[in-house]
Amino acid sequence: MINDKNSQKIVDIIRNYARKHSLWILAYGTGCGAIELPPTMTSRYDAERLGVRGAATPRQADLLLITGYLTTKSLKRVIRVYEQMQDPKYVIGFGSCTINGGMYWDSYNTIKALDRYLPVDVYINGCMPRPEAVLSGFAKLQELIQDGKANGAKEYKENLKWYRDNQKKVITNWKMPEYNW
Amino acid sequence: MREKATTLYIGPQHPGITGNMMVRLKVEGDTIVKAATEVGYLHRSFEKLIEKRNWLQSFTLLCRFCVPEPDPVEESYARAVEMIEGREVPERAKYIRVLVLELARIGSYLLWYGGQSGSLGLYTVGQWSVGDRNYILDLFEALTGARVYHMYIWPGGVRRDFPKGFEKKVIDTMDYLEKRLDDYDDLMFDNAIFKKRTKGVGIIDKEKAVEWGVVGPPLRGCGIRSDIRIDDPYEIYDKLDFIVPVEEGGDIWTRALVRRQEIRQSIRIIRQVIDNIPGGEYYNKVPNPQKWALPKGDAYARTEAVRGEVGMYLSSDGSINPRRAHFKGAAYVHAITLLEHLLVGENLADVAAIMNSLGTCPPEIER
Amino acid sequence: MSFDLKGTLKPLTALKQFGQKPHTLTNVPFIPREAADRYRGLHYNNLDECIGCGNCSTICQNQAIDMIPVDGIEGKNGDSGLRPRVDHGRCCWCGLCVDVCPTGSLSLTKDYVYVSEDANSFLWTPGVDNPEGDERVSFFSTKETSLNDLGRIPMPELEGMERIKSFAEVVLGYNEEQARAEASRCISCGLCTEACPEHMHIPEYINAIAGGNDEDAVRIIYDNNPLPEMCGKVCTRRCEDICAIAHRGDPIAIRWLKRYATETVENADLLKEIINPEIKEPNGFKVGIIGAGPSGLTAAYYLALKGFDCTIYEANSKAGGMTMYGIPRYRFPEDSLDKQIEYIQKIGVRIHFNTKVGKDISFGEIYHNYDAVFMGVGFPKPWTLGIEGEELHGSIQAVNFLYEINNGKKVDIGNKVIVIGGGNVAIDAARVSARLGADVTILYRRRVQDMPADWEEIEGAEAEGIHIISQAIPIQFHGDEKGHITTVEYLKAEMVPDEHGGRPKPIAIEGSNTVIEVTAVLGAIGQQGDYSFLEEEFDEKVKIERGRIVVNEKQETTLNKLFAGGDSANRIADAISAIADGYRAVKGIEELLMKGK
Amino acid sequence: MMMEEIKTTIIDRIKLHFSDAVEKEFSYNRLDFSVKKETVPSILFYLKEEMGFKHLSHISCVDWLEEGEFEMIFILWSPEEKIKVFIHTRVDRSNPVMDNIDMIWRQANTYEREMKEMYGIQFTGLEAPEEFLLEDWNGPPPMRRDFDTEAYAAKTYWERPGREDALDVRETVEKRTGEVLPEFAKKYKR
Amino acid sequence: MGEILQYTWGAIVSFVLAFFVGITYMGLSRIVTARVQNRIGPPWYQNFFDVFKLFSKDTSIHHGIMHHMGPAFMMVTAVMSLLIIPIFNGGSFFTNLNFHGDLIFLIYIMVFGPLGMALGAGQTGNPNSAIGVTRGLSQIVGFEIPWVMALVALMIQYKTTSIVDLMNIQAETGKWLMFTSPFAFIAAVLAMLGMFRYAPFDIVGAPQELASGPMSENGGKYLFVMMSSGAVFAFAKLTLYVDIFMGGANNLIILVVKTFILYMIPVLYGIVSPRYRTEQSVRFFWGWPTLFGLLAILQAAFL
Repeated sequence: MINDKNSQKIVDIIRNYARKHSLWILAYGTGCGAIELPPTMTSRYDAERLGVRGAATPRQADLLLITGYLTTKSLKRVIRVYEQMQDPKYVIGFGSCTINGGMYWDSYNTIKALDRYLPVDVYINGCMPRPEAVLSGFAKLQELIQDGKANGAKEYKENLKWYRDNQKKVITNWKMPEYNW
Repeated sequence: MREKATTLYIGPQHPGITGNMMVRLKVEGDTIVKAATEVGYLHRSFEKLIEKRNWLQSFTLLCRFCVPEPDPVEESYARAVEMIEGREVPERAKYIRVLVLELARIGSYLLWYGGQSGSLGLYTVGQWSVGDRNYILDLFEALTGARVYHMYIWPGGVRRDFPKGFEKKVIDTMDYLEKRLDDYDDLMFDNAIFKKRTKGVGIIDKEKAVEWGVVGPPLRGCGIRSDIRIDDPYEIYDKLDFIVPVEEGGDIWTRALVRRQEIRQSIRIIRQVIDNIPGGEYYNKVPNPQKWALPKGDAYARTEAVRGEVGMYLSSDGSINPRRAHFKGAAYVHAITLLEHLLVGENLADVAAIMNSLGTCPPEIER
Repeated sequence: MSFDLKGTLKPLTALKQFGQKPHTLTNVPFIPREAADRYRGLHYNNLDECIGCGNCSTICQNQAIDMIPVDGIEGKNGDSGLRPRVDHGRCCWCGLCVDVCPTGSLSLTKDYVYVSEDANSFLWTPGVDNPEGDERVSFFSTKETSLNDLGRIPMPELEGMERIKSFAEVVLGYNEEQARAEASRCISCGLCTEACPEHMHIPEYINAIAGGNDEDAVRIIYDNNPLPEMCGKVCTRRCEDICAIAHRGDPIAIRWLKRYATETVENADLLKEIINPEIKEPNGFKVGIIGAGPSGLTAAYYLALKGFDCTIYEANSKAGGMTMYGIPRYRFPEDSLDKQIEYIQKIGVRIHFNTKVGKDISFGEIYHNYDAVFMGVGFPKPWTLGIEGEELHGSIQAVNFLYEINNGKKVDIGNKVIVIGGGNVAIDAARVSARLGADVTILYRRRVQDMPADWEEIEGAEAEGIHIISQAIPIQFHGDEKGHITTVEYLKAEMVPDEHGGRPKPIAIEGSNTVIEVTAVLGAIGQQGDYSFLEEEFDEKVKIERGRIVVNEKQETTLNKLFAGGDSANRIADAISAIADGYRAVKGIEELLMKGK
Repeated sequence: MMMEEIKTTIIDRIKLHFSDAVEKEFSYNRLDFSVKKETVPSILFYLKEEMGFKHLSHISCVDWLEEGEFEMIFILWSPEEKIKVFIHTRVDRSNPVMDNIDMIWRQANTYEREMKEMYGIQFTGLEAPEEFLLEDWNGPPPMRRDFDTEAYAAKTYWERPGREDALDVRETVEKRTGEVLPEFAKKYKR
Repeated sequence: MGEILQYTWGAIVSFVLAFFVGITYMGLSRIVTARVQNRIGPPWYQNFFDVFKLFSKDTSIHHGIMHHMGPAFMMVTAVMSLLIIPIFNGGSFFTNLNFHGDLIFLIYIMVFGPLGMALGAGQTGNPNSAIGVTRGLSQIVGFEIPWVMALVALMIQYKTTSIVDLMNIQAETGKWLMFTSPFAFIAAVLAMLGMFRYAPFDIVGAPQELASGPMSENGGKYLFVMMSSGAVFAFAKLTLYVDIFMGGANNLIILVVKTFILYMIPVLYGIVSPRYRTEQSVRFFWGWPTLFGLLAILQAAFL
């Protein structure tokens, strides 16, 4: 007998397996981290081995890379981009800046903790993380996806109000369409 | 019949640009009628932060100014500090600095190979050159302890001496690169389509070039021999034997040709440095960083980077913090007034290629 | 319609790469790739070497480093007990923290991969959370690469052979530029304040000097030390022993900087103007102080500031105690303390010179006349060697010798002098003898490095041509028929490790007897107290143990309202701890007398 | 021509045309002039058109808060003579108005936009979009020295907690030894 | 009745075959590209992951009915092309729906997909899509000329408009048309470079200026449909080329070998080429390929 629960489980496993092996990234290359992405994607490190490849538009992407600090101006665009992405979607935060401000902890124009504004699935340590670390980050994310633990997008949907409040606190002029799923 | 103009946004995040920057384009069909650069996505106010940090702490922020090639910024800062303070730099340190700067130049050009060819859809060169750039980065890792943010050239000299066997590693890498450069040439510079795409595109007027503030390879691509390494020599460049390549034409193609020759000149310089490097001290130690104050004064140091002039204006009020550190990168001029001017009348498909050939580096503009 | 054949075909040669070995590193990310030997990866801290100075935390422009207490590490002298914790959400791996670490305990390792879904897990303490990082250390600082200023600004001094011609002060003092430069070496960790018995505000006054605010420096110094000129010249400077910079280089010249600060003030009036102390209204209590040594003067000064009426009884004609009479003039010129004594008198302290308690005035009188009595009488009596021939003419006690010389009297020592002992008194005696024209040799039981004297003093002595014979135990003095000493006989000794873990002991080697000819011998193996002035009624009540008056933490003796300090009450027996005693006694006295108010 | 001669010539010519120019010589190829702010456009124009200083290297601004002035620095480079000239001028901080020079060098426009935004200096006749690097900024011009970026960041952006247990080394030792630091000495703590 | 069942089965099997072969080819092309680029590249089955992932993605954004229809049109085009192209020589199972005059029908139907795409993209309101579509259509205009000329040459030469006839001719004479009509073959292959949209003819979705062009607004399931139809369409086109120029195939292995070799032409050329601008690519197609097309027609008409 196949019951719904079990079949759902099996479907999830298969789906997660495919998702894990096919991560299309949309890199928001905020200066620093963007510099280690070309090496990651090219011959020496070749992220394509892991099924990671670039996507040109948010609609097609699964994985948003925030490669460093975000200015408030960028944050506004990033939120927009993130909300344009289709579920399931993941966010990786690169380097110190996304964790607690990094070098720009006292800058008037950059946010400090990314997870106040967007749900982050994996953080990679470094300033900037070198390609090996970036690949480890991808591997970690794949692990989480397989285990069904990379649920940032769900969290975002559930706590949208909290996120929105935080976002509006730093983005003074909020002129964006609301989340429209 | 005039077609209706569409507004198109290139950026802020776009596969065609390194870093975040937006160009607002008005296009009619595929032809651009108006271009406006919008920056500010990467503004983290380094200069404000430096005012809060002391002279040594500031040094760590510098490499973040322009990520693809951070060393000229460190160099400019170090030299500006030395000018204000009158601090001597040991001879060996000067050689090491030149080595680092030239390695950085090569690394940055390899990245540019990827960018320039990638912006025209030829991804294979990028895969090779960016992959080979890792060998340069390996050298940096061995010398400075980091791949990208070296934080190596600092006031008074350099941070550490050569590790064991480093000279040989450098020479080996240079040998390898010279072989590889021929491969790039076959694929890129001999490529009929590449020529078609680049010749006659994004032409800078030779007469106006200096006034417009064009510097570096774009200026040399206009047929003007101008290089800070020669004109306003620093470190030991006046003792080295190298050629500043110049090409007439002012389009993407000539700019690419200049860069292609420069990378070989850099290899030549590196070989000379390795052959002639003297022994001795590598660092003229600064006092306790907590209390290191500079005398009152100001200085402007410029360094030739791959994008052109990289300058640092430093003003000291005699305290332990810089009064003002104002960084000038070539992209500040290239990517705003010059780009807006050049793009008009060009084909939409060439935007990324033009930006790349000008050495656009948004973090450098916004700081 | 042209056709570029070469341009079409040449690129196709790129396809030959198809057959080549890919450049891809296939192990990554499954097996981490080894980083370069100098890689700046995650932090590691050697917790045993770390002294918790917090210099890493100060240099960090990202404020990524916090100093936190760590289990199992207790603070002690020279170690704050705190250890750096790094916020890896701030760190930029510049490695400045490594380069400024004075001990070299902090380093960066080859590890660089740390990936987590938990943003809070990036806050951890190097060395505690990654004890295995030890083997992966890659970026570290050495003496050569250290960013600390390891070399001290040399103190201008008289030339070695120039010195012995006179009693002129050897140390010339820093000029302004030198002082600023020397003060700039300080990393302001403040660990030294713990080593200082008086807990002076060392980093603050050094910072004031570095910043060019000498007056503030003086004010900070006077906050708890009224005799900085004394300390600035002859302090034993325990602070410099544990100076963070001393782990790799020369300690900050804390003593010389203090000296510099006090020398900037020309006279007592200016001193008063600069310090501008807040003197409380007289509160009616009278305090008697015996001995105008460091402890007595300190107690008097701070008591006077608090409104007490203080009177000092001093046996000699000048204040300063042992520093004035036991330390030779080339180290401590006669007028050194004038300014300070004058200043102390200016704020209302009365000093009765040439008034020896027990002779000119009885202890009982003082004790009964005053509401509280502080006693800083010092150790005036020398220990004797207890060997044969010590009574011979020409065998002199170094303390007495120095006292006589400092009083301007002549002592006949001939031209061949032996000094026995390794402390500061011994060296002083030797150097004074050298100035009197003698050929001087020091005999010391242990090795040179075991000498308790300041290394600077030892070096100074050697520069002045004084010989040191170490591991030599004198056993007998021989004299001629006139009862004048002629030779000293000693045994060579070997150092035997102490089984209890103490310092090695010298054991005489049988039969290694050596004899040297001498014209005088100066014994300098220590002093003891002289409490003969205490009348019988007090003698019993004041508890004395092993030659020292027993006091509690407020310097209170077993006799009511009697306080004691200085050499006669503490084991360290130097000027600064005497000052500390005096300072503590002030609190004790204030507490005792002001209890009801 | 030797560098010294070139410098002398430049100084002579400039002093002839601009009486308010005060020169200051530096070693090698640097030469400074201080002028009144009204003279700036004309001296720049003269240098560019008459003396071959074709290349505008840099424009910078320094806030001398204590003196109540902004200092503006124009750095020019002569490709022929290989010499750089610094033009210094002072602008009143309370009424910062400068002449626009973007008709001399087009790229000066960018510098002026930035200075307008970062220091609040008004350039008469500057045509440029309102915003340059900042978006929706409603604080004071951020590069002015009286703007405290750290306080602003602490107020505006959330910081990850968990670091409140940090101790100060000096205070820890102070506490352990019982040392009492007088109030006036506290400003000398590191 | 049996015939219909057979057709149905044939259609389903050929679709599945086309899907698998097409997707595998895409994966293989990625490996080949990677190897030339000194990389290892993804596994050959990588594109199956991609397709499946796209299928399992949520698709919550749409821009109206035409936006839905765009990918559908593409799929319809691909399937229809596939169904009228005989896959193997002789066999009736895979002959599917081919009929006399199918070559002419193919010329039409193959343009249908991009047109549908254009309509769909037009509705998204994304300027990138709009410009991409314009470029795509211009480019089609470019390569259709030599392509049609090549086919016309064949039709004239062999006096038939049926693929099966052409295959039969080759089977009978034992000579492949690529040798008997070399100009037509060259023209057709050059046109194929444009059809496959590999470099130098990938201006349509040039990420440097247009994100992914017409597909910019399509993610998730839309993209799944587009990718699948692309794979099927690619297989169909390759089979067509094999059928009319390379003597068709008698079994799967020969088919795979022949199509793969043919497929490698645009892939390999793409690896070493930057992209042409729109007008440059049109000019390219109207240059040498058209000349070859003309030569083919002349050859057919006068030889």
